[in-house]
Amino acid sequence: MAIGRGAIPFGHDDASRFLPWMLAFMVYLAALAVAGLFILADVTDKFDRGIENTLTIQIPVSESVLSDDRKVAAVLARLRRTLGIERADALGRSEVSDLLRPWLGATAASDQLPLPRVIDVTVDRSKGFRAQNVRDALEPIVPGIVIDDHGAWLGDFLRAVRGAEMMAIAVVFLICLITVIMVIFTTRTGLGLHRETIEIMHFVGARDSYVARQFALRFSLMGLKGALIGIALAVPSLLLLSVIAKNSGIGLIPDFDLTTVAWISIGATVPASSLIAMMTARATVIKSLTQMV
Amino acid sequence: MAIGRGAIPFGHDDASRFLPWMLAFMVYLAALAVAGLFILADVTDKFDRGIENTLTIQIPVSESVLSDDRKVAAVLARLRRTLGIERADALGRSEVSDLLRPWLGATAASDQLPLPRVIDVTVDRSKGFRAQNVRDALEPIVPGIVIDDHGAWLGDFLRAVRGAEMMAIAVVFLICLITVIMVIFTTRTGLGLHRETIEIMHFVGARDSYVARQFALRFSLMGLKGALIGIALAVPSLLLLSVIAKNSGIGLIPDFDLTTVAWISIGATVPASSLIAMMTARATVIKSLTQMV
Amino acid sequence: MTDVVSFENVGLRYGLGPEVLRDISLNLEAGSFHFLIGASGAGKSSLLRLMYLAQRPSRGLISLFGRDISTVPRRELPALRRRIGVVFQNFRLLPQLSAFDNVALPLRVVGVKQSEIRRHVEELLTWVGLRDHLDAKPATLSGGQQQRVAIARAVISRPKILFADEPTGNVDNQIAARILHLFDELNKLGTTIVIATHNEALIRKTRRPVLHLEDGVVRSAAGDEDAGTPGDDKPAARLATENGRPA
Amino acid sequence: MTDVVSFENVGLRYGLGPEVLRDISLNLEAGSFHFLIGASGAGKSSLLRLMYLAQRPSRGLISLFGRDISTVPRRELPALRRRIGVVFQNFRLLPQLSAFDNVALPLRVVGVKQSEIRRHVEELLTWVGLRDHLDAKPATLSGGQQQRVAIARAVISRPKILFADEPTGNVDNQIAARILHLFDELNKLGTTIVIATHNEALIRKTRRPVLHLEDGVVRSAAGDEDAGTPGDDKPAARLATENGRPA
Ligand SMILES: Nc1ncnc2c1ncn2[C@@H]1O[C@H](COP(=O)(O)OP(=O)(O)OP(=O)(O)O)[C@@H](O)[C@H]1O
Ligand SMILES: Nc1ncnc2c1ncn2[C@@H]1O[C@H](COP(=O)(O)OP(=O)(O)OP(=O)(O)O)[C@@H](O)[C@H]1O
Ligand SMILES: [Mg+2]
Ligand SMILES: [Mg+2]
Repeated sequence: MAIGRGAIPFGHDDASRFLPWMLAFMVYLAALAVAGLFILADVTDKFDRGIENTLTIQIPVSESVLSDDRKVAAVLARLRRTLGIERADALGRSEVSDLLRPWLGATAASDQLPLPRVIDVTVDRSKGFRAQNVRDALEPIVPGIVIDDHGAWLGDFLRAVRGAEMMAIAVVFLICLITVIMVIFTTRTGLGLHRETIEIMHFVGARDSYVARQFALRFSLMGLKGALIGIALAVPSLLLLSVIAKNSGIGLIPDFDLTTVAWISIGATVPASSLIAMMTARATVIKSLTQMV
Repeated sequence: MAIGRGAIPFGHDDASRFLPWMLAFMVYLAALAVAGLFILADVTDKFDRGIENTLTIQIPVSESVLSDDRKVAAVLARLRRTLGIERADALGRSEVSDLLRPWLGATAASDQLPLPRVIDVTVDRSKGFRAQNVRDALEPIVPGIVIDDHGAWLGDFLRAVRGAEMMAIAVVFLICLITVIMVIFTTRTGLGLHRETIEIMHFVGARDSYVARQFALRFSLMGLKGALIGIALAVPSLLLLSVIAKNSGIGLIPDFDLTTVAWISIGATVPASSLIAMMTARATVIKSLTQMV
Repeated sequence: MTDVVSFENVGLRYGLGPEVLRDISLNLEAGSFHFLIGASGAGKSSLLRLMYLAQRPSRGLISLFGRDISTVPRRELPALRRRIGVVFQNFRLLPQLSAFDNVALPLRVVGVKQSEIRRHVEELLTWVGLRDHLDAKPATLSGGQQQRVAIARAVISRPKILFADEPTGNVDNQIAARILHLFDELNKLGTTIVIATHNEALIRKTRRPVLHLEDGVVRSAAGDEDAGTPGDDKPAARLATENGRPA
Repeated sequence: MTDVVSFENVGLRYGLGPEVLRDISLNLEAGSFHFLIGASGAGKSSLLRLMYLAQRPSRGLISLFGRDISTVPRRELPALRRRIGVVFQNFRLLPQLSAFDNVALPLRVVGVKQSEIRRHVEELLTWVGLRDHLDAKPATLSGGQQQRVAIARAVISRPKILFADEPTGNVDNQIAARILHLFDELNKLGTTIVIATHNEALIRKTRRPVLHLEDGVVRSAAGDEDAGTPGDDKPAARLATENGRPA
């Protein structure tokens, strides 16, 4: 049966003029949330296996080189027995003098200068590593030992970023939920407004599926329209944000440029929302129709 | 005239059952955005006048102490002529050795050890300070000079936070705008749905103000209802977030506890939204009525 | 002798369509009682709509109570409308209100006391045979019951003019007679009445003057040539020909 | 001889109200033509609503085309309804559709070809005098014009049964006669017809059997004692008394 001229135009009630805009807003939010998700994932990726899981231990210079060697061996042995330590290696003298060169200039390379020993440690914080435990364990072995936990502040930072990621995911889910609720409300408003039309359709012998098809078509079109408006607003917003981010040189968000996958995901909000609109409308209509004459 | 029994009940159309929930959602978002704004402001406050505006310059150790002194004087003189430098002071030998103690142990205090000179600089980034300019200016004077810009990454971080603050403000404005649009749409839908009622009211001699009052009352009640639902959902969400933030120990957001002012601002979304709803509805109705019979 | 309704060369077209009414000139005296007849689609409802201010004419002059309605500012319309009662052809009851509340509406908007409203509305609805349906919503009333509610709403505020569009299309002859009696009573109290109808029995029975609408103009009463019921000194409509001269 | 409509001890009450219809037993033979009369509020529309499946009875058995309607599954209702035409008392035209599209609706839902729809609908609307109003929306039609569109919609698909509720309340006698002629033609083609009306002139003129609804039961034809028009072999309704025995 033809859907164009032959179909029953349900007319343009205000409720349905309203829905595309609400859907546009939802898609806009969803697109931004998805973009945010990808950017945040990028940030965590970058830092995750980086400094967050490293620790530097310095053993202060003492009178004899031999004593220092013993201390290093003892600390290494202790570290390797500690929970959450993945790797612990003493740096060679040249590496340490490289680290100190900016401080000591050329003299750092001189054999005369006593250099502190430095141990580079990789930890796995998920296995219950606590910097304080290491400190407590090593202090008795080498008094005055310095433990520099790079991860401490970075960990906080990354936890905040991950929290934000969770929020973004929650927002996307919330948006889907709200969209479904909105479509249900609007469909039922539509059914209410068009109750008379539907009853007459029934009286002249139209099947439920015929009526439901009209609604589903209408709502998927509305969903599509809303989604296109939303995405049409979201893309420039994202590009603008990206330009702003680059010009202000925010180093923490270095790859504001979204990947192809990200753009595809953002674009996927369009078919997603019209699909959600269509299926919700269809289900709502079929359910409601069976309660009518 | 009595508003209760004597008033004209416009009935509960679906469009108006829908609005309070949309308003609830808006108020929820607004409350979260306002809370975010206060938290972010707190973060910037904390870091703003801190490390962000400091710079450390080290002059590598050379052969003679005198040459070092000369270099320091030259660098200080140059710095004081540089745009955006507020203060530049050379640290004393004891301060430098304090800084180096963790690296060099007891030997740092020894007069034998040549120590690099360190200059502590306070900058004002708003006056166009660029770390690279300083580097370019000092490199000819002291080759191999090390400039450690603490603000570099923190500045990025704070810029990101400030960006987020701007976003939150934009979100609040956007929400107000969307609320107004939603109320206009719903009012017009309502006027459309109740067109017949309004026409009859006119035929029996009702004044425009009488009709408008009914609508305004109805919409301010809907606004209030929606706002109360929204705030009732927002407050537990915020408390939950605060608990999560505390337990995960995110150091960057130390004062998640919102201040009284913040809570009052959040609470203000309630009267604000019902006021917006009422005034928008009234204006829309008055405007539409004069175009009717 | 005052004219409460006066038309001078009034024409009406909807949008870009043909003129539905062309060159209507007539005067209805205070206290007169007319039937308005004409074929379906002749323009009876349109003419009444002009009279009760639901429609502006395309041309010509309409006066109500001696006032040119094109000069009445919007804020004075409510006061004017309170003196006019209308029975719409399709009733136009408010679906969300009970029969009682529908009839009470004209009293409510002018601020009549609740107790007085109750007494008047109940009395009138009882009179039209709806005592048992005071709280019924229009959708639960039969066609004839709805029509009677519509009539009650039109007359409850004792209007100076009453326009009724096909007020007996859904009731039997017995109730039709009762409704006509109600209109007669109102008319005796001074209300000017115009009834558009297809019910020829009704017209024959009452022998009231008839306005015949045909081809967009009002012709001298058809089937009742002696408009104004001779020997009866009831005020009558002075009809005008197309070029405005009294016939 | 088959009964297309058959009621056995049917009762109807709305909600918790009194029984509007009580103990209705009747059989309408295929090809019969009845008027249904009764005071306003007697239950004529309610009885018709039961017949065209807009309402389920509170008790009793209703059969259409020999099928007990309480056993018809929902998915078979459309097929059943396509054999029934209804003229509603309040027309119930779809306001967003033109006169043409309103009348075309019953043909559209069964998938009739567009060209055929156009031919049939235009012909029928011309016949009822609405040739110039094919594209008019119901709101821009006069009361009588709307009523004619409603009638056209009910008959366009040549239904096996036609129920018309007060189909001439808004038209003049001339058009009423034309409509009745249309119904007669349909009846000759085998359509069973039931018309609820207050129009006594119509009933007198056609001398068709009359079902009189009073106090919730159908009584033997009033004012036309000889139900079934003697000497005419038109099928008639066999009425049953309250306790179910044929009168
Ligand atoms: N709102 C409108 N827009 C366009 N045309 C209209 C409108 N209202 C009425 N008409 C047209 O004006 C003409 C007169 O209509 P009107 O309702 O006045 O007739 P009427 O005499 O009351 O008929 P009836 O006896 O059937 O009620 C009709 O042809 C109708 O189609
Ligand atoms: N949906 C409903 N709910 C409750 N009561 C109803 C409903 N429909 C009708 N009634 C009541 O049932 C009774 C019969 O109504 P019905 O419409 O069948 O009368 P009718 O004979 O068609 O009258 P009319 O000639 O005035 O159209 C009336 O008293 C009416 O108030
Ligand atoms: Mg009319
Ligand atoms: Mg009825």
